[in-house]
Amino acid sequence: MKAAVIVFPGSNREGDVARALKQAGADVTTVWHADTELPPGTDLAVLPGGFSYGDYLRCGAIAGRASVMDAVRAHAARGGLVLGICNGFQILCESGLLPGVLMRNAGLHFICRRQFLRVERNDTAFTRAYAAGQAIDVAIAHGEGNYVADEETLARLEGDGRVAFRYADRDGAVTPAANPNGSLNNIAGIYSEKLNVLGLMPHPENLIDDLVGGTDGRGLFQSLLAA
Amino acid sequence: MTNPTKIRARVTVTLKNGVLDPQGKAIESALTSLGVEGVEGVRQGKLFDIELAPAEAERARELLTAACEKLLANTVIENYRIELVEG
Amino acid sequence: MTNPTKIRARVTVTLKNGVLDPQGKAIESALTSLGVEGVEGVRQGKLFDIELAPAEAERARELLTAACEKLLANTVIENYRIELVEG
Amino acid sequence: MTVKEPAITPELVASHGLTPDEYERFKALIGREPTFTELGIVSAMWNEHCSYKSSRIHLKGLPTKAPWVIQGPGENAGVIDIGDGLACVFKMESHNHPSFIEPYQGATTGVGGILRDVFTMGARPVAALNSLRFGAPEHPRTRHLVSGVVAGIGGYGNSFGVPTVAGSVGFHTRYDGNILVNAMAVGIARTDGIFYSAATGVGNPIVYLGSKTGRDGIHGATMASAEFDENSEEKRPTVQVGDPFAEKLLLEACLELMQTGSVIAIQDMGAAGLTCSAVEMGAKGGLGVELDLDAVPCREEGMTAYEMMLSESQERMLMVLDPARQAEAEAIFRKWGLDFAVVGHTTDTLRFVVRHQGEVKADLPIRELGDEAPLYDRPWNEPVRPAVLDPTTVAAPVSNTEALIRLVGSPDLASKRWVWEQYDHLILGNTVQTPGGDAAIVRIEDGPKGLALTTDVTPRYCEADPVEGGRQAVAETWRNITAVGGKPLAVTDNLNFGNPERPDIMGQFVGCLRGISEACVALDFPIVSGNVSLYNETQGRAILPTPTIGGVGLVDDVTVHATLAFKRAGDVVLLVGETAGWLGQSVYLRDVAGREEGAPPPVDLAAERRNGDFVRGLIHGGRVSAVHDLSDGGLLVGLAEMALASGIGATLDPAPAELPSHAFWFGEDQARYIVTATADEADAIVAQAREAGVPLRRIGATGGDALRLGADEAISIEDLRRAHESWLPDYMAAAAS
Ligand SMILES: Nc1ncnc2c1ncn2[C@@H]1O[C@H](COP(=O)(O)OP(=O)(O)O)[C@@H](O)[C@H]1O
Ligand SMILES: [Mg+2]
Repeated sequence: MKAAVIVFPGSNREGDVARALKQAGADVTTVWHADTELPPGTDLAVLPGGFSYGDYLRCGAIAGRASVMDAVRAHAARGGLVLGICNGFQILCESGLLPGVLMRNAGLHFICRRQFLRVERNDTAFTRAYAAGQAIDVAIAHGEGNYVADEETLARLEGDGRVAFRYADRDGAVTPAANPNGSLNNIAGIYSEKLNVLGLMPHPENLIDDLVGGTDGRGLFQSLLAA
Repeated sequence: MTNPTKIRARVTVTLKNGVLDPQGKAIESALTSLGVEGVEGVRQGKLFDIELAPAEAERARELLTAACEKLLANTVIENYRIELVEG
Repeated sequence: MTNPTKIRARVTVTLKNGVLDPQGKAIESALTSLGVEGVEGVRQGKLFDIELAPAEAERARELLTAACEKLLANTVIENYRIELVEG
Repeated sequence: MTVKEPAITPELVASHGLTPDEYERFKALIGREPTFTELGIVSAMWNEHCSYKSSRIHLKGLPTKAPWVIQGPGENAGVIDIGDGLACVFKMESHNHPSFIEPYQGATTGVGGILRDVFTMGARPVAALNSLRFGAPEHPRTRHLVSGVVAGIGGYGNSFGVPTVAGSVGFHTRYDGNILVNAMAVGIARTDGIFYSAATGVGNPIVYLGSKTGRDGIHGATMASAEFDENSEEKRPTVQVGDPFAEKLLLEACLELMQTGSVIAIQDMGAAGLTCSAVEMGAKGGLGVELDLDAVPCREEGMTAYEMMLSESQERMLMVLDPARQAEAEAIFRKWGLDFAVVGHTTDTLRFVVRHQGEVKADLPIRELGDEAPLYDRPWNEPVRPAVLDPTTVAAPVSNTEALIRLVGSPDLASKRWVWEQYDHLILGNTVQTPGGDAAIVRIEDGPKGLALTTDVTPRYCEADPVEGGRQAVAETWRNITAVGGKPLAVTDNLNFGNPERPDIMGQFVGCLRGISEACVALDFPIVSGNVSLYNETQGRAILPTPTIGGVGLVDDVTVHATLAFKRAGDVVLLVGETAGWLGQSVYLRDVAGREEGAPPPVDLAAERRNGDFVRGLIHGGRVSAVHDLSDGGLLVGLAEMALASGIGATLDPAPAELPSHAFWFGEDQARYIVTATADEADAIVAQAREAGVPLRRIGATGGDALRLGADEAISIEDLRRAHESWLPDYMAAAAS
């Protein structure tokens, strides 16, 4: 698996995700935002977490229009895999690769804490190492992760099974109390129509090590490697 | 149907002169690299569209000034302006 | 001394009707708990004060429209308005 | 367009914070009347913040050396050797006054400044810490200040991409008008890749890097050393705005540039910006510096030489570059979208010459600006040591369980989760111990080594007895590192005090320093960097003396460390250290009995070392399941924290008959730890402690969902949790008025 991690000015979790990908066995290269092409043979394009362009204007807005995003769009259109984590999810929404927007957390504060997610389905390239309905313990660290979409979009996402992860409690129950940021339907991550693009707010890449919190995040990267 | 005496106001909050605006700076260079020509400066501000219960204009202004001073503007680095819009 | 033909514009970006505004809601309840009476709704928006190199008004409008469409507004959820201010 | 410069009058001199004597001294030094720009330069160089004129003679005696110290105080940050060719670079700095005026921006620029100090030396920042003191919770500005400062620290660190892993937060009415915001940054460099600020070579280009210069914070450094008065809010326009995005780019660009071998010297522009950085680079290298301000990238039009020399715009650096590599260096900065301008060169004249628009705006002897700065041996009073409070004279107003619930829900001891959840403490994926423990542990890249990090100080002890308080601050730092299994290596300090021109305040300063020195010597814990913040005083009322200590320890193998959570039911609870029931200056006395009096607990440094080494040995041997050091609130608060962290309770033996039970449970005797172990292991540990002369006793066993004190008092973990976790969020959510 060849993974290209795209670095924008202000990205800051590119090292974290590269480490998780390498741990799972991927061959990782980094790509600068001003580049216009992905390295030949790229299977997976990764938009890492961070504060691209300072998150000024709107989170992910400026990065969503960087020249490298044309290459990412083309890669996705060919059916290539794209993973956007946190700021990467915001960039995917801003660039039109995923629907909806990520607004300010309902509590208005940045939140960094451990968070359980329910894995909605395990028949995608990103989740086959998990069980459907499994609760996984990962981390969140964001100020603007409140997923909002219009009713029609939301109905389509739900109807097509495009919700990837929901905020849940440790038993996998999706409750208002388990929703850290006000996201509609507790949505923590969604897929594109063809299920080859995933955007999610939480950070599975920070839970890949028993010494540093746990290993529930590994499944996502192992799934990709098996893809 | 809107209540004719309900008050609508727009509060604009802008950075004082000389205060660094990192957002504006980033937006300016993004616009340039997106090919929008001739942009020589961008300063970003906030606006708040506020609905108030019916009140005299003067009282409404008082309330809005309090809102700005207490919360909406950081008067250390920002100026604010209140405009009452027709109800 | 400002250049008389330099263009100054103000772009306002507001949320479309019906789009949830968590920040506006939070501000609304904060104002109420700060004792500002009668606040019945707050929607937050952005504004950009932009300086452009000298150009015809029409050309300036074109450039600013491009700026809004390409970057300043997320037209899925936001409306924008361009006002040219006297140079 | 030239701006007419004001004539130099006694009023103008005074408004620059120079006394008439200081001004005369300066005139004598240069042999003429200064220009306006020169007056600005000297006011920046000679103010308290840059010159340390009141503190320098006392700082000289601090212990700063050890075989593992690579660089002590005097550079942008301290550097210690941590083996494997790696060095740890760290420092703490205050941004107290700016944060009081504009809490969000004051805190962000504080964090930005300290991160810059660390990466200027060639280190990549791996952790940030902070120590915060606010006024009484009921003071009308406190909530606003807490909210802004916490958001600002998070806003900067989160975006910059460094985990904020530990800190402390306290409240006291003596900080009502002067809050404390102390920020610490920790980085890792290769020992052969450390960069210093001394310029070398004549004729080398001096390069300006980073963001543009605006009129930010002009006179900021002067403000930082000025006592507040009622008009201080009018000083607002000097507020600087932080741009963490620019700083992240500056970090990446600097580290990339340093790799190329083209950097001869580098210095960040902090307080008094271009002035301090240029003078220091020249003076340290024994060279002159000539600046051409026409080349300085400016954000605003018409900036004067005076303004450029004093601007405190953030995210800027000054560098002496190998002229042969200039193009290569510039390309790196352009790639990161940053300004890069040659603004001067080094000379062999030992003069500091500033040109602007064809005029010489300043021409000063460079060494004397620093070396001949005023130095004061200010008069000081020996603090009066309060009498020791006999614990048997303190009546218990409420039951011990009631006292416990009050204490765990009191402003100082309540959980600070609301604070650290706003900080990204997980980024970089190396945070082995998150906030909430005794010290944070950050793994060094892929391990096995890690750093143990903490900040500590107990201001009420320092107020009651500065020497003892100074010792205690260092001892607690050392103990916190020890409690997670780290070997304490070195400290940074941030000495926050009131007006040094008052002999009582100077007495606090001198006393605290004496205590700090003694403890650092006894514990082999040298001071490698630090900062002094004086004049924290409003209308004659000073803050509590607050010498914050930031400690760094080494964990050889992060798989071998300890946490404070009880691990399982049925473990034996052991108390290490002597318990005399010391209630003087305890939080029990203050927050339960409503009295602030007595001598603080004495710190026996030999006992600290012996008990700490013993506990660390147990951790390294894998023999204990949980470890926690005891400090504020004493034994019972410590046990409650262990129960809260785990959800497992404990049944405790009754307090020994020779002490009032509340003195036993809440006394704040030093050099103590709680450890837990299996029953078999506990027997062995008891025997071993006896042999080693370490006081140690069994006090109970873990289990259940409550803390039980003897047969008749119990309190559920649920009740404790509610009190502990709710105070701060409830306080912050309550309506301000
Ligand atoms: N401002 C802060 N930032 C990050 N962590 C904090 C902050 N304040 C407190 N903490 C964390 O909360 C825990 C308890 O703090 P404190 O009561 O000061 O500990 P101790 O008394 O052991 O020094 C520590 O892990 C500390 O790092
Ligand atoms: Mg502790």
